[in-house]
Amino acid sequence: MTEYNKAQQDIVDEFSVFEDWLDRYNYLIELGNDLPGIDPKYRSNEYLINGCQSKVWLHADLVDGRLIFNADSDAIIVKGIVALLVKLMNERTPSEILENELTFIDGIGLRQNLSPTRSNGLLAMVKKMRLYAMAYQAKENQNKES
Amino acid sequence: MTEYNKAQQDIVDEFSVFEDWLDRYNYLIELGNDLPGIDPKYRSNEYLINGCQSKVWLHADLVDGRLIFNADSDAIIVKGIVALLVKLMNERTPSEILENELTFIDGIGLRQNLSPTRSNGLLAMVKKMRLYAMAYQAKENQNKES
Amino acid sequence: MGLNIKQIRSDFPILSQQVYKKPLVYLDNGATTQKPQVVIDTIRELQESQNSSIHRGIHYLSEQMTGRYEAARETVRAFLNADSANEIIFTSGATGSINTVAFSFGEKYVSAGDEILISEMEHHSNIVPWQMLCERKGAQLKVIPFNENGELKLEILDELLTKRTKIVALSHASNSMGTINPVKEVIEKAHAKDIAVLIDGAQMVQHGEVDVKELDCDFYVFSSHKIFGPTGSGVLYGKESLLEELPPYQGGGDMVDQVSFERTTYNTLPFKFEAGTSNYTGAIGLGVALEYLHSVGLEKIASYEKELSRYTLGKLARIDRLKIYGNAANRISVFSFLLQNIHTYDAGLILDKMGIAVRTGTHCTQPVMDHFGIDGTIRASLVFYNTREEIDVLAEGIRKTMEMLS
Amino acid sequence: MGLNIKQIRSDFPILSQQVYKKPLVYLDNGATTQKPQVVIDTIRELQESQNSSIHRGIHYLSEQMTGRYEAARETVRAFLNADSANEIIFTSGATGSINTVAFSFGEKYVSAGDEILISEMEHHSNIVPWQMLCERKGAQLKVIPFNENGELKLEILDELLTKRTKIVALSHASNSMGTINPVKEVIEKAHAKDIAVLIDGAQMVQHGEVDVKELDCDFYVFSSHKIFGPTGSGVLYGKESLLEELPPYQGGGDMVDQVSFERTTYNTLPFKFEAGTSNYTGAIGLGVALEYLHSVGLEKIASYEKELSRYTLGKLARIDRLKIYGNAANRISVFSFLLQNIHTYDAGLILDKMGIAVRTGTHCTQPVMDHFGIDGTIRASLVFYNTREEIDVLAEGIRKTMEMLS
Ligand SMILES: Cc1ncc(COP(=O)(O)O)c(C=O)c1O
Ligand SMILES: Cc1ncc(COP(=O)(O)O)c(C=O)c1O
Repeated sequence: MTEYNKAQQDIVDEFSVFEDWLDRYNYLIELGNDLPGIDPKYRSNEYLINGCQSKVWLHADLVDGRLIFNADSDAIIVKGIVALLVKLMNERTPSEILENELTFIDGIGLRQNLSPTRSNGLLAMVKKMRLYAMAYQAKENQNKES
Repeated sequence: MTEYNKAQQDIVDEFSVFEDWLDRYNYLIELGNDLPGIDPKYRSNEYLINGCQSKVWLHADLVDGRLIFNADSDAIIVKGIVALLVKLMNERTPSEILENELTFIDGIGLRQNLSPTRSNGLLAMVKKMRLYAMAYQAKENQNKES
Repeated sequence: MGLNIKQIRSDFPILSQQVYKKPLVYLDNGATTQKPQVVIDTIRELQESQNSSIHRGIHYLSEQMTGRYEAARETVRAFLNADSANEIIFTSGATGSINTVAFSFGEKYVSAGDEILISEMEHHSNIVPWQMLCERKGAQLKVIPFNENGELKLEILDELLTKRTKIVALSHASNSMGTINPVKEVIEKAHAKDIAVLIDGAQMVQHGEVDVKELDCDFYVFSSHKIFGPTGSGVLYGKESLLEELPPYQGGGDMVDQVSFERTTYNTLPFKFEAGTSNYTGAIGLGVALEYLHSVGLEKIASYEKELSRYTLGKLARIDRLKIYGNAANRISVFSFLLQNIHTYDAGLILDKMGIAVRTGTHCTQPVMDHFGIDGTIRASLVFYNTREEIDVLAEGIRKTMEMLS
Repeated sequence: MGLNIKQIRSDFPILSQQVYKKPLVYLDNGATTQKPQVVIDTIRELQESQNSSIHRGIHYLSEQMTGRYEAARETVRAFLNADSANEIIFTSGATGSINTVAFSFGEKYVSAGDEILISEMEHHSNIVPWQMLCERKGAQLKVIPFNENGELKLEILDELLTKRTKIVALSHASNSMGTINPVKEVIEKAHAKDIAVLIDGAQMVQHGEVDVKELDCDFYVFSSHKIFGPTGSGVLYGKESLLEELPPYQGGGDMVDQVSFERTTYNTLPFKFEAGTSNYTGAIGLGVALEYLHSVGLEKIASYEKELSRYTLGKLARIDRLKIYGNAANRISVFSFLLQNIHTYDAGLILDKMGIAVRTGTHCTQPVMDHFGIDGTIRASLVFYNTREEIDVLAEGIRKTMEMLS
């Protein structure tokens, strides 16, 4: 098991203690509250992923070959899920993100929240995170070549 | 019971001997074959009642205060029903036709054939027969007044 | 209260359903209503023993199905108190009905510079077809605004009804604020200036009696699925003389008389507007739903819902930091609200997990949200099978939600 | 023959029905097909325990229903072998699908003087929408004729595809003559001149495999009720790049992104073309019908029907004074015929009383009747649940009918 997948398993394990849906949500709300909001300069239309029912903002930098994500949402439960995604993917190399599949969302029963019809911006955010990884990887490869 | 309704009852009684649908149709086919075709001069678009699935032609004269119907159809079973209608209404006064309800069609189980969606021209023909009666009645009343 | 609610609830099998092991509290009737067993059984029975295409067939099944389809049309006619069954067109839904009128009426009567008048509280289905028409014809869309209670500002109606106004399209009741609009007054004023009126009854017919003759509207539309009938079916009522004059909307089987490549003539009403194989199962199911409603009693339903609305408003008013959007004096049992500093999406997710089905978002009335400067609301929409007990569950659920989220 | 017909027939409850105390022989499948129990049960189950409006709801029922609706879309995508689910639009039926394209494609690409090419054997649903478009835009309708066997005269196709031709709309199979058209060849020729092609598959999809990618058609349409699914539902397949460019057809809920009175933007595919509350029960039922077909096996169905067609043609050929209209080499199991000197309506009435459901009349293809100079035909249209025994009953019924009527 890759370290990445180990991290996913940890999240699933953490969640498994909650039998009740409302407890899981309470935990997500906590995570959401703990996630520092996005730097105000990124809380703008440029970084907005419009989900119709809730909004998500996302920005990523590459520092020393690792991605640093900065993300936020206007809905707190969505922000909790955002926090989980950031927790998993932050400070990873682009190839780690691209080579591993995202499984923990399924594992903690939140898959519906990533369905294309949910309009909460999460699915688009996950796609965007991978796009950032791809873009930075391409850039790195280019730099190596030149 | 009016004489008109007695005549309707007779038709119903005549039919009641046939237990099988095909026998009833055989009888209608006979009636259709026996009905002389319409005078060719009336077998024209002017007297046509277009029923989409079958055609009916109808013309009526008033002779000595009684209606003389001349009718035809290109489908033989329809022509059989036409024959029954003519048999019932022929040589009646306009008021006889207008004051009595048409019940025998129901009585012999042919009501479907007079449904508005049947497109066989029969319903329109019945309406037209009554219209002829109304028109001639109006004419007679006018003549009386003047 | 005149209704035997226990009996009624047992007529709707889904209402005894559990979600997440909690009893389902279904308060999303504005989106779609549940079906009584008699409707479900009819649809099954039609398919198991009678299914056949209608109108052109002369065989037994087709005959039977045609009879039932046309009987459903007669049921709808009586339900709306229309003059003639020729005035009842079966469509795919309220949206289909409005698009039919926007196209056919538009083709015949609307040209560049003309005006179409709608209201600020219309559902997107009663906005976008008119916008598309305006764009095609170079006409202009005008809007009757509403006040802070969600009531139309009728004092400026006379001003808005100009010489160029061709048609007014107005909801009988608002799906996001619950307002019942004074449509009769609008129709009178429009008719005084020879302007046609379409009433969108999608949120009204399920709550009480509607009489198109008394209203004197030119068109009236509603959806089957919002009045306890099957999906994919709806009604367009139109005055016969007006429908006669309009060109057809869709072309296809059944709506024609004679077809040749040179010249095609159209069928008589109502068939002229029913192109292709009609959703006959849907229409017959709708007829059964309307009969069911009659058996319960439309007046009884209206008065029960009035009482339930009063109770709901009382309950909601007692919740701190809850704000209701839409406070019209005359209303249906549809309630939009916001919880202070709480995102509607969060509230919807949590209420859902308590078994409470409400809708969150714009409810396809974005201009209403823009009016209030909000992104959306939480909406609880009730019909006659809902109960005070369910409102208690909702109120308690809202309290818990607020606790969790603050 | 590879199919367990007894098992299959028991899957369709209506087939064991009696009419006039005679076993039902249902040979009117061209008009509409019967539904397998699994489709009927799914619709009942959806309404009894899961009914909820789709897409915008976040509560449990809505979530579940949305999932099933989108899964049905995926099933249709796979059935047609389309590239993406974005290319699958749920409509009200084949007629609704064709009207959508005639309007949207017409608005975008057709102007005065342009030409639309159809064929002489089209169903009214694939004639009238194009006539209405031509009238609106001042375009011209051109027609590919057919020969005495009911096969397209493709030798003049090149001539008919001119610089002004914008779209070809052609049936995959004829509903009145049974001809399977060489659509691939037509598509290739049209594409060579940059002309779009719509294929009306209403009579093809229920008889064998269809692959829109292999055909390379731009649009493909069919009706749910003709392929063992519920009424009021249908499919429009369109190439994604083309659908992207077309303006929407109907306006309403779900097909918009942002709505304001000044400016409305539209939703992405496929939703842009699904205005209002979709017939989700219909679409899900259609998905189940397609899965049922797959479980039977489309290839098996095609070869069984081929064999049954051969048998039927043999039987009919042995009846004196019976003339078949439509003798294409490549055909579906649909047979139109006339009995010498016998009116189709009479024949239909009598066959009906023997329990045999056939259709009589023009079958919504008046130009085909005009071609042959006849008023209509008797049509027996078979699918895979029909049997040789039923054909024997038909042949015997025809003999009796002729006896009675001569
Ligand atoms: C070839 C063909 N095209 C189109 C249609 C129209 O289908 P629907 O009436 O289901 O819209 C039919 C069915 O009658 C047909 O046979
Ligand atoms: C007021 C109003 N009008 C029109 C509609 C559209 O109805 P449908 O989506 O059933 O076509 C709705 C339902 O969403 C509505 O609430």
